[in-house]
Amino acid sequence: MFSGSSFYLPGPADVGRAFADTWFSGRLVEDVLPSLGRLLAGYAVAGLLGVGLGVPIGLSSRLRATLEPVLEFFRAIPPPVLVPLIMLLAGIDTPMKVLVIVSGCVWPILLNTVEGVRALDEVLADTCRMYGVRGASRMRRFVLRGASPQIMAGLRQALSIGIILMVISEMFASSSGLGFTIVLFQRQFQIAEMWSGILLLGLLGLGLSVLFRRLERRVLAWYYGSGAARA
Amino acid sequence: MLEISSLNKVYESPGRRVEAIGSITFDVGAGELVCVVGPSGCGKTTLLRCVAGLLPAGGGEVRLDGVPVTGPPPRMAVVFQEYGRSLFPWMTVRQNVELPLKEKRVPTERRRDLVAGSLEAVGLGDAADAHPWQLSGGMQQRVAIARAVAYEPQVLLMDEPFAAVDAQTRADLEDLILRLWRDLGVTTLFVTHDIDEAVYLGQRVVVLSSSPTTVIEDLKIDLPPERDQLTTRSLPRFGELRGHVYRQIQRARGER
Amino acid sequence: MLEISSLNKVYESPGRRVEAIGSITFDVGAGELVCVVGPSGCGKTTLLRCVAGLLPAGGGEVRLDGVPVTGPPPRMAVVFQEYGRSLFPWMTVRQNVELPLKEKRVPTERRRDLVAGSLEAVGLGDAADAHPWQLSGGMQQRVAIARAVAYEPQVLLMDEPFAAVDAQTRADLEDLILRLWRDLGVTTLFVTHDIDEAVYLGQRVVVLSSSPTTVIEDLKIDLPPERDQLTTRSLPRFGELRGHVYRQIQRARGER
Amino acid sequence: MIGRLAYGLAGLGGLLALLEAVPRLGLVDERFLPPASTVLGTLAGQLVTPELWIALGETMRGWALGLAIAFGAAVVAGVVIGITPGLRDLTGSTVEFLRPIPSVALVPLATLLFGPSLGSTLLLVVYAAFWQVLIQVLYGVAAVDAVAFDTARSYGLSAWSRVRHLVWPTALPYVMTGLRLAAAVAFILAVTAELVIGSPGLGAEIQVAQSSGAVSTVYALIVLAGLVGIGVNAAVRLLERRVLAWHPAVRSEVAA
Amino acid sequence: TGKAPGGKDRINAGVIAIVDTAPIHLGKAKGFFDEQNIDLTITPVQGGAAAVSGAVSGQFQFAFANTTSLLTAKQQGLDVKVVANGVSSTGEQGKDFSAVLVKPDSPIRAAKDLAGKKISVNQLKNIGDTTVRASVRNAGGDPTGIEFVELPFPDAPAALQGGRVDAIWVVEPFVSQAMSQGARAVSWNFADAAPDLTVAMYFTTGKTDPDLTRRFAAAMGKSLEYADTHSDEVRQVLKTYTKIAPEVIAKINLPKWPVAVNKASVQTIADLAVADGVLKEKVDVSALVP
Ligand SMILES: Nc1ncnc2c1ncn2[C@@H]1O[C@H](COP(=O)(O)OP(=O)(O)OP(=O)(O)O)[C@@H](O)[C@H]1O
Ligand SMILES: Nc1ncnc2c1ncn2[C@@H]1O[C@H](COP(=O)(O)OP(=O)(O)OP(=O)(O)O)[C@@H](O)[C@H]1O
Ligand SMILES: [Mg+2]
Ligand SMILES: [Mg+2]
Repeated sequence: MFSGSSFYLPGPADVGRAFADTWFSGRLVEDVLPSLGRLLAGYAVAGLLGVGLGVPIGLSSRLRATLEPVLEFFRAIPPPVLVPLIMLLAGIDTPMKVLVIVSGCVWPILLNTVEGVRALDEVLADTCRMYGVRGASRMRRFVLRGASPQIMAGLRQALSIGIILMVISEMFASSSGLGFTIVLFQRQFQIAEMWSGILLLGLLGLGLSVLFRRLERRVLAWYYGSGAARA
Repeated sequence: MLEISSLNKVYESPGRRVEAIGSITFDVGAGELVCVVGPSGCGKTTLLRCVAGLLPAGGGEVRLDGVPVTGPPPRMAVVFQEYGRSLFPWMTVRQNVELPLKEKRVPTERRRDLVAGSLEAVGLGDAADAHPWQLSGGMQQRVAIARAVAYEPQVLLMDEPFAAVDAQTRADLEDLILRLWRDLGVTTLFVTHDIDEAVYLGQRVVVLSSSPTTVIEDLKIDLPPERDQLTTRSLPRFGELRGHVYRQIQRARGER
Repeated sequence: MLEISSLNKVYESPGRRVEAIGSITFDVGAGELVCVVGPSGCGKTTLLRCVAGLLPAGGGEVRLDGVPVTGPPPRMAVVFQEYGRSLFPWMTVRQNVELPLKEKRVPTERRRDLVAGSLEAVGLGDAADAHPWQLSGGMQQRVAIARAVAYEPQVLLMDEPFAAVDAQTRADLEDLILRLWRDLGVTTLFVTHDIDEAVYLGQRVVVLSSSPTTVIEDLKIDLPPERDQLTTRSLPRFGELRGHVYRQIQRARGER
Repeated sequence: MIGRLAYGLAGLGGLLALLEAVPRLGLVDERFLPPASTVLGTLAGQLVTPELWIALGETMRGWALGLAIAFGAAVVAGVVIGITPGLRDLTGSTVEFLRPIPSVALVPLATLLFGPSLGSTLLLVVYAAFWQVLIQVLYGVAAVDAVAFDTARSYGLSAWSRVRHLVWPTALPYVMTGLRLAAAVAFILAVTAELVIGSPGLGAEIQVAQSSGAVSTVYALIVLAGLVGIGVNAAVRLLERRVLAWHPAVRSEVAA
Repeated sequence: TGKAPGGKDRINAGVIAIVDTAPIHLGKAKGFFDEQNIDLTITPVQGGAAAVSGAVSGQFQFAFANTTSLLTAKQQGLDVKVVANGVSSTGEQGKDFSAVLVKPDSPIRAAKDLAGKKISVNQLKNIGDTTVRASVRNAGGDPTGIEFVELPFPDAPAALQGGRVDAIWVVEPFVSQAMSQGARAVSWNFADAAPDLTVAMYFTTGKTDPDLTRRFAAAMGKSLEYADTHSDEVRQVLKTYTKIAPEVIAKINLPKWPVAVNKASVQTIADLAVADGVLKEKVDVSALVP
């Protein structure tokens, strides 16, 4: 019979075979695409929310003092125990799953945005004040651009957290999805298939991060070129 | 136009207290060009930041057209001593110069002319599409000057704006500022280290002591209004004024 | 000691190609003080960064004591044009000056003396415990100079090190550098915009053209070796040399 | 400081009022989301039982250990990867591949290796928290100013000194954010590990309460988790004010 | 494993902290394991999969998992072997510990009406959906159109209340809790699926010493028998390892804890599971349950 560890840690060949059998048979469309859709939706919402909240919080020390404990409170709650509450408010379908993803992704974006905005260059801030650059234009041309290196760090973090949360969200009220399928494999002791799913998650993360890197190189071209950063 | 009365400023941080400005009083009439000189660290930048409404005064007040300055007044332009940090690294040179004009809702056509004209005037016509960090120090400083010039301000504050450029460029820029001042009647407060420059440019030169800073002399420059690099600088009166200011600064430094 | 031969440097970025240095050849003997002047943007900073081994040359080479420079050589100190960015904001002035000495394993006692002495020499004895961002522009620049002086380098590279200080302080610092150079025999390459300064300080003045940059003149300054702000500057020969360099720079700019 | 505290309490008060009002107004069923007062009552009841404190202690032990290991490892790895030329690109894809693997998916591996013990918790906590810090460190190391870096190079600072005096202080603001992110993630994973694997602790308590249908107890424990989060954040913030006193963001805060 | 002071065998059992596992807690408290020279540690686990992986990897010598989980594990080639009964259905309509509930005003009146509806179960492809399908089939409905969704038991009542699902499958204490709040039972699926259905069992792996297994089985048997006949003490012990409110504990329907595994019911579940596609092929039940 199988010994425990070889059963739970199948060889690469087994995983490879399972990978081909499992994911190239329609599952890619049925399970992976909807998951990916929810992931991107949640990520987008988290990005908007994180930056949208982070900028005012970063700009106003009073707002920061008021909201920080509340935000820290929610941040410390594990998403798996937050899910029931989200289900109460958002039901059990797609909105709930997207919200779960948002609830995890938003933090690195929010925190990094707040810190990025706090650290904006003072001379540039003065320049804006002098030349009457304010309101939306100040946001777009100064605040967001100036904080963008740190915002990008947050978005980068959030990408992989989003994938993790995608899996967690599908552990509730699901009957399909990549995360659900992995959990189901685990429960059904189809271990090679489970690892193949994890492999797919990793590849997914890798693919998304390559895309992200491209985007970042464009958005932060000035930053890496300017000598404000050395990389 | 611009009245500075008993202005005082103290920087306080744990373990360090600097009275940057003791008490400064002088004023600048509408359309006047006043130069400020004083030893390094005497509070010139601090003064300028107070006048610009960027720094709250500790005591005394600054009035512009009779109204106390509490924040940056409209139609005022500043060239910061830290020119490098005052340019937006994510914008090209052109975008940097254009930004304030966009904010002022200058029509596109006119904006383009202003930007091109001011960049040309500072000798950067062909660097418009570069980013600031692709430029040399002196070029960056000239971008900051071009931005202020294109803005067509009513009040212009400049903090050692020519520190990073060579002698010849400096002379050209001096004449640019003189032209701007004369043609548009811009009220100008000009901080410099170069005594020759102060005497050459200013209608008046305000000499500051080292900190705690006060005004030790408010000198009227009684040179003919039309100035010219060669003739003005070779006037005997120029030499006298220059020598006078030099001795005053010596005194200012000696007193500390 | 320092040989720069056919040095060339091109900055390339998408949509922009700048030949900052066309071809520069000159050398600096051991213990010599050479000043470099040239129009703004002509590539002086670039040259200095190549000599310091901070920037790979595009073509040609830089040799120090016969060894090609590929990285920063030991016992070399640099004062950067962007003095503000070259100070570490998380350290006090004293710590900034002390850091390279610690690195050199200078004994504590001696280190303390060097730091105190050099800060005193640049007139910042009482600002030792401030952080750089609590200082005025000129004071920051003097911290950077103090750091280089305390380091007791064999080779000293300075990029417009006195741009942000007033005339009197500038004169004092010039004499400080002369003293250092004479007492310790420091080989010095000094970039400046101020022609008077170049002639006053240098044993030779190298005049650069505007880019693509070449050496248009390598002028020996045949003034008496003992220099003094008052007497040297009033020598007729000083005026002649000054005028000569001025005309060369005019030519350099005109050529672009 | 007192002011900040008052604002913070006001914020929490607002949250409490909201959580009280939502069930009371019937927006959600009280049976599934009890009003804040009920939950706090239950929490008070739980707080007097020793079991809760033992559970909390277990969780905090796994948290603190895991966080310390992850933080230390990630900082070292991040700095090494960040400053070694080429290593960042070399490791990039591996990092990106491993990062999105959910810790939860490692449960079988964890139970296999360690069973329901501290080891399992640690594995999950360390795995999850490591990436958070690593990414922040990588971005932080990349933020080193080029001029400052050149300064360090030209003064011959050794690799270790560069890390200690330049790279680390520059990255510190990023690292602090990383620490705050990781502290929360480590706590979440400590609780989740207990939830899933059943090692004793707060998570196990929540799990039992959930499967017992004790809604109010579940929320009481969640509130406790949130309060721990507030405490941890406050501690990190305090640390930040000490180690980042020089940073513009903290500077302005202290002044305000 | 190892020897505790006094020469006892020290063992670790992975057991879910729910009503079903009261006997092992009660038996431990009563000293039935000490009698067999066993020093028992009970480790709470989250579910069947965790119990099985813990046992296979050697963390647990014995563990508790439901019938379908064990059948699945066996089919995947895992070396699991049942050593004692775990928990069984009471077989009585209206008095079992598992039910399908609907809202009071729901048009669903009986099991048959569940056809084509959206029903929550705690885990898909497990004992819940299998038995609910059986219940619907037995009542004359067509189970093929039922849409099952995963919802943990604790979250199911709220989802039912909020109209997110048409019906929920839950076990005690959620059955009593939801019913006291007005929910209505339409199917007692464990009772419907097979007579005296064996819902879950204690198991071990081939690595465990046969003598130890025998002693554990003996202690477990005694515990089951005691629990089955002393419901008051069961309700007492529930207060020690769960957080179920005392008033709920007083009301819940307790399951049955017969000593013997009902192999026929296990075979029934195995066959149903194959028919539903939960299992890939027929399983030889006697290999699992000796
Ligand atoms: N942010 C600050 N915090 C504390 N002290 C400061 C700050 N800014 C300036 N100071 C101090 O105030 C004094 C005046 O500084 P200021 O920058 O106004 O001088 P300055 O006249 O512009 O000098 P320079 O010609 O060198 O630029 C200096 O002693 C400086 O140390
Ligand atoms: N990082 C860079 N990327 C692209 N171009 C650059 C870069 N740095 C400098 N240049 C270009 O190289 C040329 C020479 O620059 P450099 O800084 O060496 O001039 P400089 O002589 O020091 O001028 P200044 O006296 O104004 O400081 C300039 O045209 C500048 O635009
Ligand atoms: Mg200044
Ligand atoms: Mg330069």
